[in-house]
Amino acid sequence: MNVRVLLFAGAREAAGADAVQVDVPADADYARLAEAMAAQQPALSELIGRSRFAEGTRYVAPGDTIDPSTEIALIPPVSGG
Amino acid sequence: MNVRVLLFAGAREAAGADAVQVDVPADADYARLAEAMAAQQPALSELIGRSRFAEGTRYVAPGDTIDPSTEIALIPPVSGG
Amino acid sequence: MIALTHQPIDTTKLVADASQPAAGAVVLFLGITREFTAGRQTRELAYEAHAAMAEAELARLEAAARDRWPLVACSIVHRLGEVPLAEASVAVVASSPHRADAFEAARWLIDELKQTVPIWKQEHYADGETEWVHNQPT
Amino acid sequence: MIALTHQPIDTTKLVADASQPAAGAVVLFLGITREFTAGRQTRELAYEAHAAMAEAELARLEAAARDRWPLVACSIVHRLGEVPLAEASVAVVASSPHRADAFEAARWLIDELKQTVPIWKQEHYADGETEWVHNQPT
Repeated sequence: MNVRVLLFAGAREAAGADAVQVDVPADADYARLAEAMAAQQPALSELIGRSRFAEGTRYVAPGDTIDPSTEIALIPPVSGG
Repeated sequence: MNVRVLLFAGAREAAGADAVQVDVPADADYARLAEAMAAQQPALSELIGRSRFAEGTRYVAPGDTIDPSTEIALIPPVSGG
Repeated sequence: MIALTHQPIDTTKLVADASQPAAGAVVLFLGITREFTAGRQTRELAYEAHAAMAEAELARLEAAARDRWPLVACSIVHRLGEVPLAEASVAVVASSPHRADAFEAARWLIDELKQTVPIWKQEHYADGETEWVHNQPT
Repeated sequence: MIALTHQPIDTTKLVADASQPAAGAVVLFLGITREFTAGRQTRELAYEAHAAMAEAELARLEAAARDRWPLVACSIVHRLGEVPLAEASVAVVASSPHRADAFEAARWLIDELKQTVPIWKQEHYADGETEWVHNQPT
């Protein structure tokens, strides 16, 4: 399946885009998505290794199955405050 | 010697005065002053037992000798803030 | 109350709203743009958010703080976009009947915000360089 | 900066003065007049000080806090006279490069102030009674 992932901050800057489309097997988990994104976007790979994913407005765990009906985002280490 | 002691808050209210004059022996300490004040002002005696004294802008200890050249104050338990 | 804003944060209003007769203590924390970090000069900071998720995370933090402490008021406001030197990027206000709770809640809220809320800071250095900050939060 | 005042405390100015480019964190504490204490209704509070000594004690607290924490700004203002419900009787502001110091200094200053500074509170209860508060400080 094809998954759209929103990018923010340094990830957006490194990819030169607000979002990327990534192909992953059906029923893949977020760990698999991270691998596929890193392979497709080498400039992002270091930051992906330190990032989490979110579905909608909640963090997900690496072992969670991707729900492609939700808005998926890559959340690099945060620095608000 | 005769010592003038400034009164504040509940002590001022109980004595009905901003200050009292107290007779104490020359070279008396503040513990002796507390005793003399309590004897002279029975309405103040309970509060004196829970109070400290100050000379000028500093607290003194009960065993400190009274310096009658300074401004002496009775400092009941404070409640600022 | 939680909010993201592109305008300067109105801290006077936040403090006034938190100063209610049921409270005895109000604590305000402001994170402001500091000029020097590790010897390097900052001209200003810029903040970006995953806005929908950041608002949801902030609302969860407010709810968690209200569960944990007896708060009269609890507000978290984060500014987005450029924040000049000495201006506030974030304001946290907590009020409570007694001061220990307001202090603890305000400290906990800013510590948690820095760990979990999807907002990012970009350094705009005085020498013209820019840099997104993605250190592990401390 | 320390001050005693019979006017409402200008907390907006205190926060603005503490928000300097050398700081990254500002903490404001306000003690405000709470309506209910142990179930009894307060109409307002009135404060009295041994003014010269209170100013000296506040100045010693500011100096001690500046010795102990790397503070950019440190202000303590106490209001005297009548303080209506929800208005501030005391304001403490500390700013520092990093937030832990500003939080710790503000908390320490208000805790010490309540132990040592010769200022007294008189309850003006809603039922018309008045009472000077001389409990052992907590």
